[in-house]
Amino acid sequence: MFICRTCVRYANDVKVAQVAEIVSLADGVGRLVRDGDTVALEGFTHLIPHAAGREIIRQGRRDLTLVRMTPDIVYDQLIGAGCARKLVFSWGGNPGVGSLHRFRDAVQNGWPAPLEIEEHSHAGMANRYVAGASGLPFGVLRGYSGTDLPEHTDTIKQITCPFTGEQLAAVPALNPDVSIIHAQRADRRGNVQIWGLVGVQKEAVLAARRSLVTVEEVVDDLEPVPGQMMLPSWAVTYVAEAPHGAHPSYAQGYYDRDNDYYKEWDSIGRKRDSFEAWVRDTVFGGEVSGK
Amino acid sequence: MFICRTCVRYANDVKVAQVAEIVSLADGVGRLVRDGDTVALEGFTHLIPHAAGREIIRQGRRDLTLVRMTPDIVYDQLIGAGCARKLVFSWGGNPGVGSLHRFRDAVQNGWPAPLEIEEHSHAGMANRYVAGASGLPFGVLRGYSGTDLPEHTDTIKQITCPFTGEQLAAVPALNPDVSIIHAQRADRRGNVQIWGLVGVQKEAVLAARRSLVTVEEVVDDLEPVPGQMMLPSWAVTYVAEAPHGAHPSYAQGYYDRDNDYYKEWDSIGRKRDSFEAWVRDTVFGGEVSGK
Amino acid sequence: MTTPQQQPRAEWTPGYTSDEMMSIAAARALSDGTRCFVGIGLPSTAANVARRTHAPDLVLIYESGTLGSKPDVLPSSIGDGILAETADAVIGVPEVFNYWLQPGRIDVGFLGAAQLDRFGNINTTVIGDDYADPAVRLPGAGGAPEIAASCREVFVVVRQSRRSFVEQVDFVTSVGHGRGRGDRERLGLRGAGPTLVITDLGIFRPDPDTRELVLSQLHPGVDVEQVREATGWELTVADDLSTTDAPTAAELSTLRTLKEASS
Amino acid sequence: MTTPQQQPRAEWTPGYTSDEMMSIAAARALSDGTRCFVGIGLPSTAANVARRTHAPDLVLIYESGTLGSKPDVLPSSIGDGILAETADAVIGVPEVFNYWLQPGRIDVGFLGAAQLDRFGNINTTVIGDDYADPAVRLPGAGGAPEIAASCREVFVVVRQSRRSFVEQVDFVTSVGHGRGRGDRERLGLRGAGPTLVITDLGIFRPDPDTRELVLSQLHPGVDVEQVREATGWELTVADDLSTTDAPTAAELSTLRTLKEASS
Repeated sequence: MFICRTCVRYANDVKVAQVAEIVSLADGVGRLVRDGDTVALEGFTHLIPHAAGREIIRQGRRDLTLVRMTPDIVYDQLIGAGCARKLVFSWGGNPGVGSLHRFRDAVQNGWPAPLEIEEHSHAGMANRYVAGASGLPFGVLRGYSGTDLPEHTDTIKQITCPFTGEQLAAVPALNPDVSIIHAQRADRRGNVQIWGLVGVQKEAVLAARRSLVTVEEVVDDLEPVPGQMMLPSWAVTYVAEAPHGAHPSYAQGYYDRDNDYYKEWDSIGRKRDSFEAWVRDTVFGGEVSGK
Repeated sequence: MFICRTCVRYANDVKVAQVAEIVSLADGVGRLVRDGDTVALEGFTHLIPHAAGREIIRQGRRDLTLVRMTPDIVYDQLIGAGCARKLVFSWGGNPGVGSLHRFRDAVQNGWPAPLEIEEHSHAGMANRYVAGASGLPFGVLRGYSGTDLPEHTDTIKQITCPFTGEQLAAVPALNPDVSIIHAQRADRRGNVQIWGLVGVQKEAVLAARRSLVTVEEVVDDLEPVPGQMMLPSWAVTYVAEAPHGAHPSYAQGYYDRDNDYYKEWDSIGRKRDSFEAWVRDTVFGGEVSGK
Repeated sequence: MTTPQQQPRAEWTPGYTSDEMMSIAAARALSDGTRCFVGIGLPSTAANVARRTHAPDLVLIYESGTLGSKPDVLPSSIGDGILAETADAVIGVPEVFNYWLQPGRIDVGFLGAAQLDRFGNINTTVIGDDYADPAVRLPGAGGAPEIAASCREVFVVVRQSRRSFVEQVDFVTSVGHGRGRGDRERLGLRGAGPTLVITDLGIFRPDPDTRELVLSQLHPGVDVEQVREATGWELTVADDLSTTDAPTAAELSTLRTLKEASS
Repeated sequence: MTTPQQQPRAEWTPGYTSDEMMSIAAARALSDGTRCFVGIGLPSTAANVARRTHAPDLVLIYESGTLGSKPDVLPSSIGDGILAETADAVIGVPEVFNYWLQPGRIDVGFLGAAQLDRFGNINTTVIGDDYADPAVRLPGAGGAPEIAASCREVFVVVRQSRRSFVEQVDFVTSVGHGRGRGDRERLGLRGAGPTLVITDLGIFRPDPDTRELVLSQLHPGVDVEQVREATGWELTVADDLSTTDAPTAAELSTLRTLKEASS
């Protein structure tokens, strides 16, 4: 994933007066995510869009370039289910528990398919989203110097300050085809409200060509909340209601992190057959998402 | 003003465990602002640190390089009083009223002293503060292309994207010796709370070597407020109580903009003698600041 | 000029001033739902009239950091409290420029001008040939250069005279169409530039071939000769020159109520 | 090893585990008021013990966007709700790295490591010589490379073994002292790098001349031979080798209470 075209006039394809349409989760994912797309699911520990991730598996998308700073369980699931061709990331683990076994199996053994990786640091990934959201082709940071990352990642270059001559790192903008995030609430016009840890979600949405925001609930009016971050309706493509859609991560004000699930995932994800049973029973079985 | 030294290890001089000390306005200005310093007073329409500006006049500072996106009345006063040698800015007017007569008199007639100017656009200035706050020597933007500004402002250069070859504008970081802002509240530990329009205040403080935050009041506990922006005590050098310290601009939740004063300033500032009378009576006279 | 006439503000008569016609013509140019970056003064007045007449879902963006402000009075600055209190989102100034303006998310940049030239270039910096020793020092650029560069299109609203409408601006603060067609592309400016200039006499649009501003519409009671006299270059008039509809009673009443409330 | 022994958690006996000694030694290294960038796991445990014992004004910064978190239980991730709810300020992830870490505002970066080498370089990326076909794929960099570059100093806390303490890391994820003195300066890294490495056996500090990690302190009951066996390079021992004070009852009780509450 490395999109940085001078011919792209604008970061978004949106037209005058377009506001977010409220759709079902299945429709939102169905209309936005296409085979071969570059897709970012963001949410830094908080508000991870798990329901949307399962919906992508259910719809059988393939050859995706998955972008995410912290590919944790949500991407372990997508990788294990064979949706991904490539992963752009900075930290891939099961936080507080250990490894992601599906991710490891793909990188070490090519199962169920080889997984190309493009590896950055958090600071690099964050600045790639910032550049993408800003309509700039690249971002600048003090980073990577002396590490082995630039040797293996060709999206890390040097740039010289035109005033001081100092050398810094440059990284290309990230402009996913689709970004998906989860938020606490939206109103009926599609304005989105998030509070608590806001991570890199605003940048991921603004950097993307199209976006889907899943929410705990759609309400008539968005009461102001301290620490809120607002995304106006016209900056979002679709909004879909997906209650409990961040589980096993948490939604501040709605439910807590399910720490047991993270531990449980270690055993589900460890073996190919237990993972496949999980896909069959949980993703394609009864109770799933966005009900 | 153009500070961009590779030898500066860190943006701030602060030491481990230093937290903001609460001092009087006179002490805060007296300890921080020295003749010849580069000083930024920020506040975009809202929360303009007028009381601090008058205190700088009162203390007779000279040869300052004044930095501010919108040098409105507060800098018209400092320029007219002869404190400034240079102005770094992007828009100098009396908002909603017209011209700044002291600024014009200095630029057009060199009164009371010649005023060197370094002129940018808002986008350029904002990115210079962002670079300063980020510990980077420069910022990148799509800006200035085709305008006559780069011909007269040597702190605008071109930079080439190392990935696409595209040409963009580069501007050097702003790292004022002192930044001064006004906020609604601080607690007794020096943590600062601002809400409403937050402008470029956080960036101005974080970009500076030393900083002073004047506040409407110091309170025991900072109740969370929707839309708040917090500056932790350890990111600020001094906090000074200066009630009504943003007048004639406004402090959301405390008092409104005094639109009549902006109009009145047009006649005070228009003539040298009416301005000098204002300095004598208002700045050095009785009722001044911080009460 | 006989019409428009100066009228006492509070009377809702068919009479109206040329400034009122200008504000109302500018308001009409904003279609509903448009995301509009609003300068203070005439642009802000027009945008707020539009929002209270035909364009209730107009999205007003002010450089002070408000997205979707819905003020019930005319703000006296681009950062009045009412703009923040009624906004869908309040953000910092760097974010306005970097995340919202620069990537081309704003449909219309609505600007004023001290000087405007034949190709829609704007000067708000200095009058006179010598930047170092100007005849008149103006406020400077503010947000305008990047608004003019990055909005999908730009509307300019300005009172017209030989002083304000010049062959070539003394200083290019914000690029319109440079010296003609192809210049914006050459400079890497991604929006379409000024597509509409609304004055107190009429409306100008850039010629599709040359990008010169051409008189395309006269306000009621104004004739071409008056416009020619107030234009500092050899005026071109569109073949299909039309006349602006006079303000409706509703438009006038909205404009005057807003003005009253803010004075 | 005879001491430290494994103890049932809820008993406040003088016995303690080597892991407990490590966490408490790490906690002691944080002086009050320090601004500390905290990784999850051992560093977070140690930082929270410090805040509840000798350093009540320790400023905890988590990369998820919290400045000054004051959790009353051990967080199970770097982004638990309790960290945001108790923070002095909650900010976005880009701001953490750009405004707070990069300019050198953080005193201590507190990191873990899968592999650590003689010069304090850290590997959390791959085990094995071939990046494209690794023996073990680790989680990757996260925030560590820039934490190691930009904090004024870095403390590393890691369980020590020949597998984790190696002559040279398989992959440099985060630079410690490179291949010796002067390397950080040459690379433009502005912080001092690892000044302290705390393990379950003792404490290492870089030699001022060579920057090689030198054993400077043994935990109670550990001898130099044990450390040598668990070190993958030829161990240098400081002339003034000292012994860590055993955990106090208060320290142990704080650590165990925190652990209990979070399990």
